[in-house]
Amino acid sequence: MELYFLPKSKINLLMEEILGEFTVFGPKQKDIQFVFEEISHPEELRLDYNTSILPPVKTFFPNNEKLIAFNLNNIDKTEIVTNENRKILFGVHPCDINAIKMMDEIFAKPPQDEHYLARRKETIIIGLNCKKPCGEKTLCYDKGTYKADSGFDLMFWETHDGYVVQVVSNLGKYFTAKFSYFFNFFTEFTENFYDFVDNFQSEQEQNFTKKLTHNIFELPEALRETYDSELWHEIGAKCLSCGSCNIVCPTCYCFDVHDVVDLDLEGGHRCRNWDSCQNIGFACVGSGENFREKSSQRNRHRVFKKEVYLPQNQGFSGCVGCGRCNNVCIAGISLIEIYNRAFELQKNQEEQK
Amino acid sequence: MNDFVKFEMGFLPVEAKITKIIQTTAYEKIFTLKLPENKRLKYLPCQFVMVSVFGFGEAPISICSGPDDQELELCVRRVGTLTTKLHKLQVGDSFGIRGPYGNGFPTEVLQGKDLLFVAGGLGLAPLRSLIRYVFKHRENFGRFTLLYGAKKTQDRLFVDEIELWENSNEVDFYQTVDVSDEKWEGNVGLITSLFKFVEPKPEKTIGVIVGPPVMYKFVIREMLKKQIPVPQIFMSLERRMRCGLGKCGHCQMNGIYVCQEGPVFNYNEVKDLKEAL
Amino acid sequence: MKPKLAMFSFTSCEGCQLQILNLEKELLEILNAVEIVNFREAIDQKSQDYDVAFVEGSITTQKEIEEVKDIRQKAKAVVAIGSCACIGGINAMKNFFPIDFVKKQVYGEMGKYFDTLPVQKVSDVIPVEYEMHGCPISKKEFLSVTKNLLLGVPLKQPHYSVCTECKMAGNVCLYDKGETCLGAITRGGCEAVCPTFGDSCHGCRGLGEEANIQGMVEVLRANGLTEAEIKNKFSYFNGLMNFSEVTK
Amino acid sequence: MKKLDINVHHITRVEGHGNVVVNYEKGVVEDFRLEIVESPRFFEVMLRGRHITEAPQITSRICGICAVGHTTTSLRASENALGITPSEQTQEIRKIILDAEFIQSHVLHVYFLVLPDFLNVGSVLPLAETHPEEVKRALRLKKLGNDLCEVLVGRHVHPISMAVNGFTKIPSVKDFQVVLKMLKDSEEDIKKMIDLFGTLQMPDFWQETENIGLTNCEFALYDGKITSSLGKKLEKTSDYLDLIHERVVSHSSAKHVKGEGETYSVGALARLNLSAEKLHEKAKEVLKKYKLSLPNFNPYNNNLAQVVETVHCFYDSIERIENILKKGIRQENHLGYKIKAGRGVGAVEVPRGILFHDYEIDKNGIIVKANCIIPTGQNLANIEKNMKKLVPEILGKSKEEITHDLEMLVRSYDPCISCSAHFLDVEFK
Ligand SMILES: Cc1cc2nc3c(=O)[nH]c(=O)nc-3n(C[C@H](O)[C@H](O)[C@H](O)COP(=O)(O)OP(=O)(O)OC[C@H]3O[C@@H](n4cnc5c(N)ncnc54)[C@H](O)[C@@H]3O)c2cc1C
Ligand code: SF4
Ligand code: SF4
Ligand code: SF4
Repeated sequence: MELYFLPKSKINLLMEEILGEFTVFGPKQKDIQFVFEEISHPEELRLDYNTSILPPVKTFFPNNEKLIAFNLNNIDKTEIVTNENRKILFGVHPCDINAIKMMDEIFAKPPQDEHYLARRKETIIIGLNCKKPCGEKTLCYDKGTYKADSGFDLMFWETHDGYVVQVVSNLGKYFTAKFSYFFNFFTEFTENFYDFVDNFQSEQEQNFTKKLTHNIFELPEALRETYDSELWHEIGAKCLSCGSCNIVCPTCYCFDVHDVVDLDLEGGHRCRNWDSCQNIGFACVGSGENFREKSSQRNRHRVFKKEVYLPQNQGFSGCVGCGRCNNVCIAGISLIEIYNRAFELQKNQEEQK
Repeated sequence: MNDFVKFEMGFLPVEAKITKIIQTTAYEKIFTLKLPENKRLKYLPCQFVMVSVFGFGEAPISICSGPDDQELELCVRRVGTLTTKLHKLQVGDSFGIRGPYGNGFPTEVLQGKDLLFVAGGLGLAPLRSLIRYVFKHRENFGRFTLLYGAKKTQDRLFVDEIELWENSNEVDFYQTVDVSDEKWEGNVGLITSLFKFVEPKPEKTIGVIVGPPVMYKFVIREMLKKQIPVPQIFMSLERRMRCGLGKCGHCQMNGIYVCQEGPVFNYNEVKDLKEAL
Repeated sequence: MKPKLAMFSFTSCEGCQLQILNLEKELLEILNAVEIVNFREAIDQKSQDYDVAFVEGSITTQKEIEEVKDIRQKAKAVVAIGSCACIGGINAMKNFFPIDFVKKQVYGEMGKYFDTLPVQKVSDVIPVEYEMHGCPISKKEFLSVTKNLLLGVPLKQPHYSVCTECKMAGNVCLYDKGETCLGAITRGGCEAVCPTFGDSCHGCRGLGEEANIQGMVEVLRANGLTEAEIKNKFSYFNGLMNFSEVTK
Repeated sequence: MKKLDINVHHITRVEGHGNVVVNYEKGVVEDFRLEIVESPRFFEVMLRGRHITEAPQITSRICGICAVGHTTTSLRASENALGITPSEQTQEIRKIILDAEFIQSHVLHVYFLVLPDFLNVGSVLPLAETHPEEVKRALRLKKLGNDLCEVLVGRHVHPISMAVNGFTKIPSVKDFQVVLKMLKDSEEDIKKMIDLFGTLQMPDFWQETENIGLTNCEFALYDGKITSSLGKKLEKTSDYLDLIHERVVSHSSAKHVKGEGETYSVGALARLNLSAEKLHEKAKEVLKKYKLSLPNFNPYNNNLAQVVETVHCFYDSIERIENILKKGIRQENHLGYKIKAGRGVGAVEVPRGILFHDYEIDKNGIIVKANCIIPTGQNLANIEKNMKKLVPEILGKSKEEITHDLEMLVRSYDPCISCSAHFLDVEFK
């Protein structure tokens, strides 16, 4: 593990160096919020961001991604379209790092998704640890995703005047070696790193709070018991089926596939776009049957997929607690409330027994 | 004998050339296909391929030929964008396929058993693959009963083969239509009405069900009434699919991706899945 | 032979036709693939022989009713374009007033000579093959519909909401800025241009399939809108919808 | 030939529906009418009960072709009613958008609607085959106008971000850089356009008339004093009815408009007649090149005036954008104003001439009364007057030629009939 110290005043210099060599995605301001998008000027980078509207992981899984190029008259001319370009994600929060780790597993699971993997390949991930939660509606403390122990190449730990830069992977070392002039010249870290981390973490413990009444490990079981409960009808009545919660989620990866034909009616692309399981037609089949026609069923599916099915099938939860879905829901539907309601229902049931 | 191959290269289809088309009903056509370099597709009964025509999209279609058959056949019902286009194609035209996908039927469980197959409507297409497998290896199985139900007489698929089955000693074949016409002399009523003709030996019988979503609940009930044990009932389910690769999420029923873990399920696996049946 | 396209315009601002003319980059290529036989905004020619009729505008006079019926007879496919044609759009605001009052307000005593009826959408008068929503229509949708018509791909409505597209565009939600918006229950397909340019969605593409209107009303109430404001919001483009009937 | 009835139903290549009916016997003119058979839309009524802040977007839907014009006029009327003076930055950006609409609208008109007449082809479609380069250039220039609107305010047909007291989204530095580059890349096309239209021979015709338009210290489009060529100049926009008189004429239900004289014209030529000296230098050069003497009363020359204005707007927008980039862009909040009762009038020059919106609102900002006077409506009486003079002059020509000449005359005004909601012919019994 290499360690450096980077004064805040030097961030722009570093960025300038990097931008000359790499495509960099990072947090920047948009209106009153932040987006995680390509950075074109050093000043755009806003490491003081709370959260981004769309999560960083979507750089590997962009909307309307071309999958294959085809020719209507000749199947032999079909080609897979993948997009490989070395890039840096700069300033990824731990929840989003955890989301990337999860998506890596999903897309690498055979049959692999070469489109995701190509974009993901050789991406340098520069993490940024959070000292405090980014908003009221996050579940990262309950979920333990407010920190990440892997899934990044470098980690930035904020201090009052700079960042402690921790380099953990070969890609990370490649990065600091590439900019060795910069790192060796400006930066050295002299304190004991483990003491520093201890201090950092005790500060975190003070700032983060639990939102759930029970331990997260009890959640799948509690939710399972809500399957037929009134809870979902209540939520279904509120939900507008707008799909926002899925689109902003760093761990939602459902998609739809459609063909776009060129105006010459010869060439074209098969593309995939993000889809939402809250859309009414999401589970509709050719015979017209809709397997989740009610909003209550679709809401239940979203939550169950994340908190029941994925833990059961993959061994990890499909939610990193980033809070984005809770923030965007104009109908005020919040996972925090749903989870606590589930715990409550479970408790009531147990008491009845 | 030609090479057996699979075409599992992500979203990339290969060319399948149409060598024969049979209009089996007003809505269904059977396509016989030739693969590049005369390769043969390696597949199990009840597996499916993703079929595509560029510009018209892609959809899962079951393979209706048997795994040992020389020819690859698909039976396609005209319902929407892609299938309507497929119906307009001629012999000599081609479209894209990739696959096979899905788990296919675990044929080993059938060995030495009595078989009770129940097909409703288009469900006969995927089941036909298994039927042909059974005929090919007929000596390995006990009694073979096949029940088939269609909405109307003219909706029945594979009528030529039905005639053979009707006259064959190798299979006890019963069929029914929901609505009859003047010429029809057979049974009239829902598929469940055929169960009065069968008396399976429950412990020795494997039940297989393929049909429209509404059918499963009722047929399973009949099978259970005949004492067929839960682990001996199998079925193939249909869901919306966009990738066939276990990613797009459309085919998910509760925690299961039908395209990867299905479409064939043991009743045991799905009886507690609330979204399954 | 190239398919023949005709463009017809009824009560409207003709902005949808203009959107088609605004496809400058693609226009010549479109002309390679189709023959345009009727397009008053652009050409002299008038033909009675066409395959596809694009119909813009609401139906507001007896004469228009007859004309649009005649178009239906002649065309193999009729595509209604724009909010006016598909859902009544802005024009439908007229229906909130008694027709005699409307005439008198604008033309005084002369008003009684005018042939004007309550606003109808095209599908109220004739069946249509497709409704291309929007005020104005999206150029992209026009292109994809035209390509699909040429290829013979059946036309399907977008099945997602404006919100979905708004989120895809990475926009700051207007509700976060203290404003309100109808994107959640409005049929998508416009790529959420309005929220992308900071304006709220007014619902010009009509309500989505099985829109949760009651839920939307609750959201607007919770955001401080009065009942009158809520009603006004819904009647901006969706005036033909019977608002009091669908809400409590 | 005793009696000739010319009845051209649905003049094509004007945006709207119009009928020309000409009856005359033995060479004596009996009846001339320009019938506009567009279905009326009743915007004045529809606006009632709506909030003043909605007016710009609703009235934009009066006409898709001059959507920016209606939006801008409506914004000015609304702001006047509320007593708001938007920031200089806001006004500058609006002027750029207006320039863009002039470019797109004039280019569409002169290339697609007028040019085919001069090259004797039926429409722009055959033109695409005979003059592909011209058509492509026209498309590029039209696209320029549209793209400017698209980048800055979302789209041209019903601009999105133009709001009372500012913008719902202020264009970024990058946006302005993008459009500046687009403009600069188009200079060659503008030059070719100037050359092409310089070669056209306009028909001979002359009839003096009153011109009405805005005048100001700059070439007034967005802002100025309502001025008549006969001398009257209004200090306050809200007094516009002192000059502009809507009246009902006996032979049709159409509301005609008169100024100081019986008829007047508005539009590109009228604007040049009123304030050509304020044009951008580059536009003045074109004026010189075209040897267009001013004041000019040949309505066909309106087409050339449109080219001159296109050049003006092109260079004007470049200068304004460069200025904005120099000054930097401020993120202004457009919502900081109070709603109060009042009346407000907006008068803005749109491609076809001066446009008026007039609103009265109650203390909640709800519109209680609205009136819009549209350029084509103002020109209508003048077009009829021109026809009355023209027909006897061309009686020697064939029926087809006469029809063609009349159509060309109407077309030279670039009538935008779809928004002229008031012009409808009704048979009075
Ligand atoms: C494992 C499996 C095997 C199959 N095998 C066969 C087979 O052997 N033969 C066969 O004919 N079919 C088979 N199918 C069914 C076939 O895949 C579907 O009928 C498929 O939809 C046809 O595609 P299409 O493009 O023609 O229809 P589509 O254009 O997709 O439309 C078909 C219908 O789906 C509905 N629909 C489509 N999109 C939406 C939406 N966004 N929202 C709401 N509703 C929508 C509509 O009701 C429409 O009428 C199988 C399906 C599965 C999953
Ligand atoms: S479900 Fe919600 S909180 Fe969880 S990861 Fe997705 S957006 Fe974040
Ligand atoms: S701004 Fe409107 S369309 Fe966009 S997410 Fe918010 S509510 Fe939905
Ligand atoms: S955002 Fe809403 S108002 Fe705007 S174009 Fe889309 S549907 Fe219409």
